[in-house]
Amino acid sequence: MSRKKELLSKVGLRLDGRRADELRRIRCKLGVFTQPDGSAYIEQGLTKVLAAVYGPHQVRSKQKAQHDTCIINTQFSMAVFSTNERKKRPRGDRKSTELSMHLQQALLAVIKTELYPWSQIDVYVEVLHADGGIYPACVNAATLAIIDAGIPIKEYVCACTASLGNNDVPMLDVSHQEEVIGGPTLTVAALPMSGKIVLMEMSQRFHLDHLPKVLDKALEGCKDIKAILDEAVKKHIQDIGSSTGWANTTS
Amino acid sequence: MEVDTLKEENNIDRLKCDLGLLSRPDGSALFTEGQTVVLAALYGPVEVKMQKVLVEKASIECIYKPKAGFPCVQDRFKESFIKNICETSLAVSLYPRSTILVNIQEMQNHGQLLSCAINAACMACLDSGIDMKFLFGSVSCFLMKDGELSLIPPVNESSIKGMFVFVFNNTKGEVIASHTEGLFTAEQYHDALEGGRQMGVAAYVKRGTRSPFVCHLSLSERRGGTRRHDNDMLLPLRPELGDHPGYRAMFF
Amino acid sequence: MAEQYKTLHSAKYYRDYLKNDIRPDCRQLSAFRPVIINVDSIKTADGSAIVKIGRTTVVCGIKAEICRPKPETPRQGFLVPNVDLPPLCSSKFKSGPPSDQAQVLTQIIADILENSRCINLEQLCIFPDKIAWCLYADIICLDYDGSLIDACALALISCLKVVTLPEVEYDPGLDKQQVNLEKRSPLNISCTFVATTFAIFDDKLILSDPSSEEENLSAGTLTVVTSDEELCYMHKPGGSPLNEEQITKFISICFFKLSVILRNIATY
Amino acid sequence: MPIDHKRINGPEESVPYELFARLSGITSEKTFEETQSANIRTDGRKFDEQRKIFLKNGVVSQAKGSAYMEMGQTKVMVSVFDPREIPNRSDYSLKGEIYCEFKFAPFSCPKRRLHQQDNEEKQYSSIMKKALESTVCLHELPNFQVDIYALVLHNDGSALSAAINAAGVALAEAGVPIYDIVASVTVGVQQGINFLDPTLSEEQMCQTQLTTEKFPNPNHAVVIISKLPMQQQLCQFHQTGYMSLDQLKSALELLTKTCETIVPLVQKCLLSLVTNSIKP
Amino acid sequence: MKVDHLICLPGERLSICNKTYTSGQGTYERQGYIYSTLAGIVDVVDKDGVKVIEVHSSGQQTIIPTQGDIVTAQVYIITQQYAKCFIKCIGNTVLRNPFKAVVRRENVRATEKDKVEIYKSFRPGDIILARVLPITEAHMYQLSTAENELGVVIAHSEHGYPMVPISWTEMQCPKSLVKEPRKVAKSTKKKYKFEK
Amino acid sequence: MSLCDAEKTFILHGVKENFRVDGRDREGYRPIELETNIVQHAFGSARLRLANTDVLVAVKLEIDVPFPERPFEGKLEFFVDCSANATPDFEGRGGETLAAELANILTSAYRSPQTFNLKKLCILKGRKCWKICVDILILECGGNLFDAVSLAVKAALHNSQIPLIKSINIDGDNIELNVSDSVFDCEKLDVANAPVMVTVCKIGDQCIVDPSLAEEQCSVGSVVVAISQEYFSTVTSIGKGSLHPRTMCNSLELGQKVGIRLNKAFMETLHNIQPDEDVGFLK
Repeated sequence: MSRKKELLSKVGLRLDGRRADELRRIRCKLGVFTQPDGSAYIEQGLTKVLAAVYGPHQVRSKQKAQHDTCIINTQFSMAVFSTNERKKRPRGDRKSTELSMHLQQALLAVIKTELYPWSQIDVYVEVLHADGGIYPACVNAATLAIIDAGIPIKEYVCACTASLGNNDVPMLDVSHQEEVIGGPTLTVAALPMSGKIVLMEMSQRFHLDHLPKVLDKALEGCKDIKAILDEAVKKHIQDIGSSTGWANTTS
Repeated sequence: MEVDTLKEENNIDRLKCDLGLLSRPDGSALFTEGQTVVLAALYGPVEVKMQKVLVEKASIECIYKPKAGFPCVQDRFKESFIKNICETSLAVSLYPRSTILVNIQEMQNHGQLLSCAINAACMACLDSGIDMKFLFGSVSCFLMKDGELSLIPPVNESSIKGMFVFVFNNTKGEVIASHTEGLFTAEQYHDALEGGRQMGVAAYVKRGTRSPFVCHLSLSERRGGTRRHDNDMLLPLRPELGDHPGYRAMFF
Repeated sequence: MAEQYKTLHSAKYYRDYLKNDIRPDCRQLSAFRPVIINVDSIKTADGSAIVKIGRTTVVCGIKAEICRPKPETPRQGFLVPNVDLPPLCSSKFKSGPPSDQAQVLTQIIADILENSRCINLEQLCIFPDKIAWCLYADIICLDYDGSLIDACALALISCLKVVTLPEVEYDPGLDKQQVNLEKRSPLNISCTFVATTFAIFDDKLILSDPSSEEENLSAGTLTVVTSDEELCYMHKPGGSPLNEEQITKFISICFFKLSVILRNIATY
Repeated sequence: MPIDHKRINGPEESVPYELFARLSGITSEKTFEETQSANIRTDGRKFDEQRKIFLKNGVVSQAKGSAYMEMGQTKVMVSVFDPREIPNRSDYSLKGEIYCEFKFAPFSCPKRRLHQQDNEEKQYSSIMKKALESTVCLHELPNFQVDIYALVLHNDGSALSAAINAAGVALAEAGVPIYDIVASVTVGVQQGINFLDPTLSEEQMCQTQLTTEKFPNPNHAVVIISKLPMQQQLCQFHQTGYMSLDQLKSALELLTKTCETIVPLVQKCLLSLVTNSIKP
Repeated sequence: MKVDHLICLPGERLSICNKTYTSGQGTYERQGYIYSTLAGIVDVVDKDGVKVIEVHSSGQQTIIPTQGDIVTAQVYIITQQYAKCFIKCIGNTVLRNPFKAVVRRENVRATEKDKVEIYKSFRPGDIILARVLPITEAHMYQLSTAENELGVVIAHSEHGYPMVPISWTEMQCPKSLVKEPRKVAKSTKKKYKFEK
Repeated sequence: MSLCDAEKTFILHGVKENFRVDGRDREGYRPIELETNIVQHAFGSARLRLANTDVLVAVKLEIDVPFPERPFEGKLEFFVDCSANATPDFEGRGGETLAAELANILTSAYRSPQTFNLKKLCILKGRKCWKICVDILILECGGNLFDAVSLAVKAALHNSQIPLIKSINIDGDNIELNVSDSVFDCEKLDVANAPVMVTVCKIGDQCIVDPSLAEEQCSVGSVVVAISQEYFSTVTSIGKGSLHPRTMCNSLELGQKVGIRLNKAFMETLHNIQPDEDVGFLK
């Protein structure tokens, strides 16, 4: 039986020509829409995600209101054309519910919810193109959208995936192709500045010995992503600031 | 605690029942009739949903779960049948604005499923200590092609012409509920009813006299929190069932 | 004022009437409501019947389609009865999937159909293991005013009696079938079943053919289904306990009703 | 067909037998040609002639208001219930709402309909809702919803119009305040000919384009309008197909005129309703 | 009683709308005219010199509770703060679908409001007469029984017998002679008929 | 969005004066931005932004079996998804009513063979055909959804390419289709007759086109007309109000006039559109 396709070639290049510790190209933009209070768009390789934030506003169902904190309502949705095979419905299946909850957990870790008692923040993410690493892209997009909305956060929350190539070499930012071929995928959402991990999820088993180095790699990825996001935020602030004569720094 | 297997007649020998097997519900019973096994659990009276609140009595809900797969139309029929019987026999007016939940789980089906489920429901009600107007017991009666009546499911299914399920109360032996399959004459129906009643009354009058004691026992034990775990007291249901470690864990 | 009294004190309101051996709709306790059967008025169906029992109205339509028999019963076709209680017929029902009551009713009708053996499913087979008829019998309640089982059973049997199926020629070699729409033939129905519902009021009074209000107030119902000389269903889903004498009485009433209904059906 | 656990299911797959019928040779083109040359429709009507209408109110005893309408073979039943609080709403709305559900009975059409509402039925529901929304005085029913259910027992064309007409009567019987009675009419257009109150086969013929060589006129469409006759207002308008402005205008004119013929029938029905209630 | 009724249908123009004629119940006004919204009988009511044109529906009117209406309701849940009930009739019109409503503690009676205890005023199952208060909340009507003629009209004792009022705060079971506290409505002719 | 009476009056007067709040006349459209081919793995796609209304459309192809009653035709299906990004009201199943309305009107507009020829999608009579799935994602609502959606659909269909079938092998019940892999072996869809929709909105006594969200609030009734060449493929009234037959005629005339103009301009744009590198939401 022939072995499965190698994730890494002999010279250490991956199927799409990246090195093992290389991220895919990240491009992002804040404030893509006018109606939401905050919105952002991110591309990680071919994976494309839109995020919109509404709030803080009055809680929609009174029973859920909390006296000491605001509730974060998230919805994950995937366009029916986002995958190669057309999806039947954009949301409501088990996977999207799970991703919604994970996103909520990640955001609860950074948003200063205690500032907005009796209120609610809605975060909606819409995947336009799925090409591996959907969850990290959603978390990163949501972070940007929350920053665009001007909601105070403790620090950035970034997410990244990592895998193990050739049973030995940790690889960063797994693409869909690599996910399909096999190999374990470790998803980490972290606060890169304090180095805290908010969420960690693994898709397959691998030896415990490998965990530290894969995890390190993923955290490193989170830090890299943070740097990229940071730059985009600064640029965005500059754009708005200069256009408004620095009178009003929020859009 | 086990209600003694009744040994008056061959038929009754086929009945076995264990009460209070489950710790969560307010009442539970595992009822065995021949090879058919049904587990019933009762919760209640508990808080009622806004839509289902009844001012002067408790609302009863019954959920029937088949052994495998989703419940279908047939199971919905059993649910409604058992629910109606419980409504008749439980003293529902004592628990206004509350819900009594009866869960029935089919474990094994070798015929007589409906009557076995009804009996299990009755024993679960008994175990829970909810006030009842009377006890009820169900009997299946088979009508053969040659006109004979039998209380045991025949080996050869093709010889069955019809089947009757009767539910009697233990006070006067009247019919609370009836369900039939197949074609039959009025006389055959009467014969089956008589035959069924004899066995039903035999089983249930006896059980009925014991019931206050059983109820009392189960209640006092529960309150005291000293449920006895005496293995000798409990006969395994069926040898192969009892030997199975999974079942043991569930029962004790 | 009477109207208010009726809604606030409905049980007492009824008791006052029943004391005088009469029901609020002026019927005797054992009286049945008039039955009207109208068949074949819906041309898009392969057979149809509309039954009115008092104000209770039920329509049954049968539509035939072609399918493959089940491997375990290669010589049988299908007859799929379903009862629908749409929100249109009463405010009791909401739109959406069938309510519990509709499901129970569907099961009862399916049981009656099977018990009575009025139709041999083998006549619905066109070619064994290859092609068969599937008759979808959809029974829809249009006005819900009690004794639904009676109305549904009557609608179904009346409908089955007027169903005609076109002739089908099947060529096993080519696996091709051709339908001749011009030549239609009826089904062979071996018996007629008639259901009769009684309500038990205050544990002793027996009301025949109860209306929806009477059903709500009563302490249980009993449905007897007779098929020619025999009984094919005795359905008593809980409610007040009955003794044998009472049951005997019911059965004799039912056989009497059967003869009346049969005369009614025979007229069309 | 997916398995429905709340119904009795038939075989996994079944097809209508009409598909295997011996070819009769009747095509839309042929029917149209015959109709055109004879200058009379297949059921003997003139092009601008309506079918016989039968209208009866109070057919469902359990509903607040109900009506049954027959237009030729088409049979529709509508019932209206008491207003109830709008479900799943937390805020108070000053205006009431209308909920419409339009359903074809499974056996009402040549092809068997499924139990779940399909897209066509949903669209008809929303058209019906549109027509009735501007008919009912919604401001008199704050925070309430009026439920209207329509069931087609036999569809032989113009079923939606019949349902809207019947709904108007049912609403009036239920005592729901309405600005006016509603009258609805359907017309089918093919090759510049207006088929008033089309049957199902005519409706189908008007939905398709006949072969272009023989019939160069591309006009084909089905138009449904509902009107409040006293107010001279169109409360609903729907057209689908392909038609020119002139053709559409002529159809509109025909329809508005025909709506007036429905009015006396509805009036007669409601009048007897009121007189019966006065003299018990 | 009028012999000849003036029947009108929805959308029918009834009269011009001016200082003498104004639009009342069952009608609406558009472009200077009064039109009917119901199928029913026209009724002209003289109110302070102005003729109000009303239309009354033939059958049961579609009616929803409005502020000030007297309603008959059945209590189904009591707490320390309020009693929840279903409105069954508005005036003399019987409703098919009951509406949810609530009687708050402060609206039970007119005097000594702070001493009111709900369980001494109502029990589940009681039939009460009450007045509708201004509507503030969606889905819930506020009722008041703070008038002599309002309060419990029909109640059953714990033994299930209809009780007889013996004072404005107590009712008695005729069989067991047990007295139970209630906020009793002052006996009017209407109530007497209920008891019969 | 809710407007007070004064705001409504202001808009009303603007319409009367033929000088709307944003400076347009009654027949004017707001700026439209169009990009095509922005969803890489779809067969065709388009993103259209009409002022603040943002719509993304992707076309996917599937091989299917034709309807038994129409064996010579392929299938065309519309699916609309209202993303919660547009408004929190669309969360969960909140947008389904609007989505169904949009999908229904599109289906109705594309129903006539004059507007879109389904016969070209047939591969093998009664056995195999192409099914075009047009998936519409509403990302932002800034008024006039119908027009924006119809234009975006038209652009996406224009952008779509159907691969050629190289050979068909029939073996009893099995049909094997050999689809060409080459990117260049494709056929473009003909969208010359594909309908464009124009929403004619009655405000006061006048009718306007391309209403903004605020103007939609002031309207007593609107008519959506779908125009294919100079013909009407669908007309439907929306909103709660009713219209006089004369107003209806005026609306139809206005809709047709604007529709023809809009279609002409749009077709020109479609032919001239150039692929852009930096596409999507990054601009």
